[in-house]
Amino acid sequence: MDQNLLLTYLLLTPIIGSVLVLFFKQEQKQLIRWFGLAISLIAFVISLIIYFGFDQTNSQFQFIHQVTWIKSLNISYHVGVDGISLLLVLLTTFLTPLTLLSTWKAIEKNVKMFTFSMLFLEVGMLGVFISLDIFLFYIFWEAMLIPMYFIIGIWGGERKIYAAVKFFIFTMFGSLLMLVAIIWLAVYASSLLGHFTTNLIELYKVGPTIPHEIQSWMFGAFFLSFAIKVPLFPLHTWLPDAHVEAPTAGSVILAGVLLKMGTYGLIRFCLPLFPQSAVNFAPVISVLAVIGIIYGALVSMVQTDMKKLVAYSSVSHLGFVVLGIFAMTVESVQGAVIQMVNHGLSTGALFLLVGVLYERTHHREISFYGGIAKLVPLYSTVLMIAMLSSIGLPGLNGFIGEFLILIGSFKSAVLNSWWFTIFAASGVIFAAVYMLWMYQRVVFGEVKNEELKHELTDMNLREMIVIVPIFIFIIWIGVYPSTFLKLTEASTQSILQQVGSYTINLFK
Amino acid sequence: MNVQIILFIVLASVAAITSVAMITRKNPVICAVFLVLNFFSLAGLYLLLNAQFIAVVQVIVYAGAIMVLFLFVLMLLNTETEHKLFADKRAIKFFAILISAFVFVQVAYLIFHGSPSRTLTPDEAASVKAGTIQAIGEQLYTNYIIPFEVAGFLLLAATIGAMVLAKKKFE
Amino acid sequence: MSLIPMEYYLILSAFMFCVGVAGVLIRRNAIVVFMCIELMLNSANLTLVTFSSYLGNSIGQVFVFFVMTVAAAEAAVGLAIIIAIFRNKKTVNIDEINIFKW
Amino acid sequence: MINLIYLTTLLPLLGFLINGLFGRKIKNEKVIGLIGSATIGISFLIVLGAFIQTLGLPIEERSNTVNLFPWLNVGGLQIKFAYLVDQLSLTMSLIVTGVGFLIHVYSIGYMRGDKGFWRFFAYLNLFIFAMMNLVLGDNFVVLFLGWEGVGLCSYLLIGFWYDRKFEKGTTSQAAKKAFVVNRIGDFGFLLGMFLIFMTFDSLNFKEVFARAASFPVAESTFGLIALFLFIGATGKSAQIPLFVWLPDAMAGPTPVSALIHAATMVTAGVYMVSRASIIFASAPVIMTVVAVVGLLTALMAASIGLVQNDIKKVLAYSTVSQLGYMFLAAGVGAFSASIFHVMTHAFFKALLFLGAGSVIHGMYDEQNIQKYGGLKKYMPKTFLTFFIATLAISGVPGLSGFFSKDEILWSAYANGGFVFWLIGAITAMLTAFYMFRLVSLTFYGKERFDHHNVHPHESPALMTVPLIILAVLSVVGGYIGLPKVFFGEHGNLFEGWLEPIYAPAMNKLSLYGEHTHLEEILLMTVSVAAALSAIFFALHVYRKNPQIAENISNKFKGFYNLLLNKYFVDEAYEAAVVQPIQKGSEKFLWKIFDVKFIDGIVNGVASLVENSSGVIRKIQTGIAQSYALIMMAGIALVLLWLILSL
Repeated sequence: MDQNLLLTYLLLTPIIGSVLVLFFKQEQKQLIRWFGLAISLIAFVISLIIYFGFDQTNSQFQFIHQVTWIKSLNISYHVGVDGISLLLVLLTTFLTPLTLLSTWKAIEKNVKMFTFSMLFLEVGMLGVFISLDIFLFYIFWEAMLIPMYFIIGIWGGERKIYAAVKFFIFTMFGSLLMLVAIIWLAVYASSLLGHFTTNLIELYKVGPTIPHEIQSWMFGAFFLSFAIKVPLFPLHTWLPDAHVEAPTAGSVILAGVLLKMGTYGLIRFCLPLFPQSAVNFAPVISVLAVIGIIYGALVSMVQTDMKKLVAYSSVSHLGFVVLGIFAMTVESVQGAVIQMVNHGLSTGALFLLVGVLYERTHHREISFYGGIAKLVPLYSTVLMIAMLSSIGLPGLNGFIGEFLILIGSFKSAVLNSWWFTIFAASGVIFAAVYMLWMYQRVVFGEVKNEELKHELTDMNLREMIVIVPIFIFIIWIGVYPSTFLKLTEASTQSILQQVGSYTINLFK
Repeated sequence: MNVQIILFIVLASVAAITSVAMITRKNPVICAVFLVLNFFSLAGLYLLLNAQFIAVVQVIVYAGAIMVLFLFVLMLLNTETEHKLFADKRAIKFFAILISAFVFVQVAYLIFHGSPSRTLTPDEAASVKAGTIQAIGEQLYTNYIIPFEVAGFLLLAATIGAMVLAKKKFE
Repeated sequence: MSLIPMEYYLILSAFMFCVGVAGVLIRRNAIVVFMCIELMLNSANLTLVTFSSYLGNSIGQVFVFFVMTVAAAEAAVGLAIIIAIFRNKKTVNIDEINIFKW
Repeated sequence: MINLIYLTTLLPLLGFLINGLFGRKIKNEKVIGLIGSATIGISFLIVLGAFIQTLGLPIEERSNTVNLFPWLNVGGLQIKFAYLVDQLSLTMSLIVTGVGFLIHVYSIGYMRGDKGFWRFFAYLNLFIFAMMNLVLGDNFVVLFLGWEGVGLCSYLLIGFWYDRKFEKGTTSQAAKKAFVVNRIGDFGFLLGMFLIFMTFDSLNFKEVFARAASFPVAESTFGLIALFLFIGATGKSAQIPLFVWLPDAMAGPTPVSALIHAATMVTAGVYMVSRASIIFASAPVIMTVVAVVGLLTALMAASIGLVQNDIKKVLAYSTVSQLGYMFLAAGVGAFSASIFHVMTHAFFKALLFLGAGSVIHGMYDEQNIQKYGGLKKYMPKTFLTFFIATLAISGVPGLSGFFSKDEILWSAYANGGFVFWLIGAITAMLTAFYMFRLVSLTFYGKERFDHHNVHPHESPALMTVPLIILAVLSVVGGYIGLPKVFFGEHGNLFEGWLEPIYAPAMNKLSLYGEHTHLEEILLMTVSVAAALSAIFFALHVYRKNPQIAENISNKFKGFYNLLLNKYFVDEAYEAAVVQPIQKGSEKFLWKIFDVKFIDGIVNGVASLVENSSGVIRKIQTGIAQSYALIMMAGIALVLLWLILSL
């Protein structure tokens, strides 16, 4: 088997799977579910093969596969991974089967379409992470909007249409600006290189030579698109709505992977393509990130809806990631990458667990619950672990990411001020407040609602199968993060070198 | 006056008149009949142009099959006749006719301006040869074999589609 | 054939096309509108045949053949749609079929 | 044995996993209790072995590092998961595992029949795991792992009876409060770590402290680091201003209060300060801050302790007060004295709590001392041990508390000044008073409980044996640190043992001005006399003439209420911090800023587009013909353009 074709196989698996799903009968729900699960597991296995074949010491893109697509414009199907994208590919292929499994009972309406959408979504997400052609990237970036729109719009809650449209328009708005910037960039490249190109590796050499003023605009266009996706304060308001209305699986994928596409974009495009502007704007962006951290935590604290609480906590967590990226030290960027995975795992787990409750009682308000520790001890324990991971308890994954980001930003030469870290670290306090408060009101105390006694049952085997793999990684990252840090180290270094070589020297 | 010219004048005026008649008659069945007439005159024009095969196909497929289908549907639905062509939305309809006329004038101007006959020297023999069923068949089964097959599939899909759409209800 | 300048054929074709357009624009009966479209297709066919004949090249006529195929398919499906609409709306008056509006 | 030190954390972790995962299935309390206690017992033996082995080594080789695995390797940050086995960590480990083991054994009896028995032991084992990481960690990050870990266990154990009411709220509220307040401290600790990393480019203890002694670093930097670290310590060790969580932490089961909130976890802050002694010693201003904060905490907590009626609350405030002593010691540069007090305090305070637990156990969960009285004859063993511990904490000569407290008071005088000593001595007097008030009200006097429903009884041997062992330790524990004034340099074995740890710090501080032995003996006599008089006064008032106490409290009604309500600190925090943040977040940030402002802009843009398109949409009739007409007009225009451009 040709190694370089592996990524294409990875991409093809869910494509073929999603087409095949259409041939099932609508009534064969169980069969469709198993089929979707099997396809996503195959994708996971392929990504594992890629992981084991990956050379961790090499900072270049690997498993490159390039086929000319639109010859006249030099656009090609060009895929490849480095450590950062591979980690996120693994996260995607890891979470997709779990979310599919989690919807076994929750989705009864139009299972066929749902499975199709999920697999299609996986294609989009994988494509975003492995594209090395900026045009191809854009196509996947947009393509993944469609299934997500349907997942929220069809299987969502009461205000699903509002949420879906809001999600769509917010994201679309940013990405249109990005499209303009992409075209401009390709045209500029043609004036410089003599041929039109959208090849990312070539553009890495082009981007930094753009005149300063124009580069700021290009950076702004890319950044806005990614910042909306992240979402960075104050562009975050689509997130709570989308999360609350989306079905559990949608929330998990949304939080777990989709938001990472924004931060991934920042690392892959904003930093190396426009290093000068990135350094210039870093303090401003970091201020927004820090505001996001505190703001997200404070607003999260007073939510009455569990899903909304977790959604706002995402704003806070992603603020850490953005801060880490724009602090531009090895520690902080590595921390940011790890934190992306962490957030995917722990927030994913929290959404899954809120989903478990919702499936049984159809209530998400915190005030409805109380004292469920007595009724569902296993669930309470599991929720506790997910919560602890989210608030960054040492020994679990969240700590590693936050610690690296904070320590990196503290000594960052780009930010050059302690205040970022000091304010960001206060988010650690608030995280404990909102999570523990929620936990206390939901889990502890006397059983508040008689209904709960009839409706609530403890985690079943299927739900444990979904949650346990996530926990394994939560602990793994917390105890032995080297496995993951090593994977991204070379790539992080090379991106920062790219930035550093065009601006101040960040590596003294 | 050559026979060809006479034939052309006759057929062309029939085609023009029937087309105008078709869009102005109130009763759809009459419209359909005029359209058939139009198709026949077109077939004659094709013959004048040495396109024998196409002329025959025009008669069989268009005037025969397709128009019968139209008439059949007209009978089936038995829709009422439009009482007055300009009963409502008169401004819009006049505007529509005006636009169409304007476009015609423009196209006519362009045709005369370009006057392709000045650059093209017609070759009678080649023209006759091109119109034969043999020449067309040769093209269809060699260079255009894939579009030809696809067209076959298209017809199949259309057949099934029409059946599904026209059926009363999905079972 | 050579006695007649090809412009005449083209003018006839343009005339028929514009009549067809006018018909599409002013008629209300969906079936008649549909027939007008057929008229427009035929005018296009006439152009193709004219050029094919004057160039002494059969490809134009091959295209006409394809156009006819498509026209046939289109007629079948289109009429079926009209029947379906008629069944639902009890009319083929396109003034009353304004589902393009959201 | 030193190389096996990792077992001391691994075993409790194993115990936690076994009890935590299978405890529900095992059901048998004996098995669960055995697993829980044995893991700690074996750990203790290993620590003891390591201790003996270390004693055999020459002084320069007594500090050993045990590397386990690389933890965080990113860029310049190289953090190993490693344990540092030296004099200080061994001392702390011995206390943690030793006292921990006794409390585990005690808990088997105390928690008997509780439906969360397995959970309790799982949490306790987890706690020991975290605490051992805290004291053994060879760098700040491992220390922080344990630091947060013990906080978590504290949270879990305070809220152990999650469905019970506690005071005005629930136990889980108390648990949350403890965790959050601790987190505020952790925030400081984190920043301290970052600053250390930035200044010294390492987080490893040995490297950092070596560089702190040699690097030319500004005093202000040291001050900032020390201040941040101290904020962390105030959180964990319940000092002003973050002490508020500890009294509420009494919502947990009594063995928890003994283990976590008296003997071990709360002393983590003291341990950390004393571990980073060189950094504190380099920042004299912060040293004074530490001493003053410790002193004020000691005095304030002792004064609150005077009027509390909940047996555990009295002990809790007493703990806060004693912790203040430890910080006073650290602040005046007597680091070894502070650790000495950590040790003796661990013995007698654990004993007091366990004794209190025994009383509560025998009184059917009644905690109000006003409803006790005359329990001496019902629980002789508990009384005896409790009484010994009370003597020890009151600083009666000959018992452990005397030696450590005396050393602290002398250091306060010698390095701080007379005022430090005076306040310290007053606090000691207050301590003696409220402790004997507690003893009198509980064990002497009239029996004030309801005889029909309450039948006081002695606890089983499983509970009393640990009490007796601790009582013995409370008596003899002090003799490893005899005052130098009487026994010379070699008398204080404890200080000699820890001396190498603090040598760099001592080099920086120029301590011990000229003081005569006479001064020391004089001061000692005064403070002992004060304590003894307080004891007799307390016994006199509460054993024989309770009305005197009533008269006094009536006379100073305002002050009495102030003390009874703990200076209204909780209420002040609630009004000044908690409410504004909560209300501000809800009313302003969420409901106005997020929903009205940001979403308002978003929705405003949307409705602007919608309204303007509402005008434009009139063109869109939905009728295909009109679209076709427009299209045609477009074609006409295109053609026109074409013709005109010919």
